[in-house]
Amino acid sequence: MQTELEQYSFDFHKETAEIVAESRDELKIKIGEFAGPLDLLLYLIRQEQANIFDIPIATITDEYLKFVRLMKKLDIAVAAEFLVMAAQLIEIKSRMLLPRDPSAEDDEEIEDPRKELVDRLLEYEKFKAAAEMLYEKSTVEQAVFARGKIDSDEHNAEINATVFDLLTVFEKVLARHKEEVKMEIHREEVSLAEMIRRLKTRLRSEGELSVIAIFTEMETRREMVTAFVAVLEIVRAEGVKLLQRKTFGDIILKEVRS
Amino acid sequence: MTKTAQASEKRELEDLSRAVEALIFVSDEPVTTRLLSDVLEEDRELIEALIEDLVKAYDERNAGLQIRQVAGGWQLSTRTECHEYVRKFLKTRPSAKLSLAALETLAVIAYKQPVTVPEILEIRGVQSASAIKTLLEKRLIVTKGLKETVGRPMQYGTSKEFLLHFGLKDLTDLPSIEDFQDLVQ
Amino acid sequence: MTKTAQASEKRELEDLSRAVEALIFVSDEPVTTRLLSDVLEEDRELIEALIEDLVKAYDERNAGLQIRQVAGGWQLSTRTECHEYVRKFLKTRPSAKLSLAALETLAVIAYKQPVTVPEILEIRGVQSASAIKTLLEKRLIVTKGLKETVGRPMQYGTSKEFLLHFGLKDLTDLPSIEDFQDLVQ
Repeated sequence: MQTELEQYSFDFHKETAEIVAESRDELKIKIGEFAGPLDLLLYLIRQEQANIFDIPIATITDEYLKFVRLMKKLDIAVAAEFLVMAAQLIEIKSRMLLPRDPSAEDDEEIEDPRKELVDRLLEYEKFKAAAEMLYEKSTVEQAVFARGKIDSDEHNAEINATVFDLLTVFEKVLARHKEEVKMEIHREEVSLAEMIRRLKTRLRSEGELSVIAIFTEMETRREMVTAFVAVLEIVRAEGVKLLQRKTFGDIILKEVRS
Repeated sequence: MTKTAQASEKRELEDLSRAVEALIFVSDEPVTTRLLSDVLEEDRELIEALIEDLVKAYDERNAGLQIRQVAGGWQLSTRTECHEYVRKFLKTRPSAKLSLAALETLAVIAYKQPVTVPEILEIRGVQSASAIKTLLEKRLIVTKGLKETVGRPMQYGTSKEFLLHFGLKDLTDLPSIEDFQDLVQ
Repeated sequence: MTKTAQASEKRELEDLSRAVEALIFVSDEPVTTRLLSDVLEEDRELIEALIEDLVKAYDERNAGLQIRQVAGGWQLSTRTECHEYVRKFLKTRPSAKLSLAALETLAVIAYKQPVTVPEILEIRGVQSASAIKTLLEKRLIVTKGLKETVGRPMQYGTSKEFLLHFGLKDLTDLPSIEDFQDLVQ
């Protein structure tokens, strides 16, 4: 399912969608925002000044399809629901064209193929009006302000969290956890050569290094092992000595200048 | 009742009214009559009468403030008439408006709660996922448990924040959805 | 000056006085006359006179609130006479908001229960001792016996209070990622 058309700011009183100009090679429209296929349909019906209980289905279907094509042309993401509605309209249109079944009894009510759509439109329109009511209320409400902070506020805020917060926070913790695991793996990738290079650079600038301090700096066992091997390697190959100044004391890595 | 007794009773009522005003002010969210009557140890009816008088007094003296009923409680707030100055002072702009899709979704949730995502889709005729996410993030809606039906879908309803945001006393303060029927036909 | 002009000037002064009251009310800290005169674009003398009148009006109607000069500015606060009620009222409010640390710890406990302190540390990556203490104090979590493993650490889970607070019927009612699947994508 594609993402719906969403998150444009919308002013009920100012914005409408309208076809601005239509010529053979160009179709200009000013699109407000349609909250869905039902919204678009209502707009087209109103545009045609048609009666909702007697929708001129052929005209409306053509208009609807024109609009959907236009949205595609303009590279506006057309949600799948718009296409589903298009198919439904075409179906209703074709059912309207079918000749009446002659075997049907005269007094038998034949269901208008448009009835279900009309019911949905009427139901939808109520909520659309309710949305407008909410819009107006929030506009008024935005002109009302609560008091500024006072001293006692700091000490008596209620637990202000919902299950959604709980879940979002949990997700974040898990994501962070994953991140940490990744970083650990990254650190483990410090190679022996790299470790030797690092130790040598530090030895050169600091003169001597505490072996215990080096090992404590290591974050993982793997790093510690690498560091240990690196120390042995440096002592073996370079002019570096291991010193222990007292029994069980710290072992010092010291450069021997020749 | 003697004159002195009357005078002392009047005095007590004044003290009580002051306390009510002070508590409505210190509370960081709308305060219920019940909580006020608990703290002040007085009948709820008396507290209500005192609040009504306070509301009237603020209105009559044409104050910059008002006491009003919102989200199930009483709150002291600025009057709408001063909003331009207040906004200039706080350097705030009107907060971002909800998108049309979000508003519609919210309307469906407000009137049909508790309601599931498929039920919202049924009415709106379009997916409402990102609208619902926005509304959850803005705390205008909350989850209302899982529905005991196939797939156990999550149910949604409006929050206290919703009442505050739209300045509603409670959910019954919403106009009836059937009233909109007359408007649209 | 004609009578109409006088009336209109009076009207303007009233509007200005309302704005002053509203601004003192919304400000987080005492607000100076200078700032008020800047925002309202009026002489400081006029603003000062309006404030004096407001202060007097609050005093005269024996309100629960007062406008007072503090730290070089003007502030709306409760009157000292009401302090006992105010203190009592503030005590009825639950103390201290859940910190992010506490909320995180609660989330881990809720979704991973029964869970031990080392396990929480493993997931959160930080010590959670004080958060756990807070949660126990608020009765949002309870101990769930010792884990049969090295060191026999204590296990924690959520309480009945937790269900109540988050409006859940039972733990199966706790949303899972899948419940929000459509939303998070």
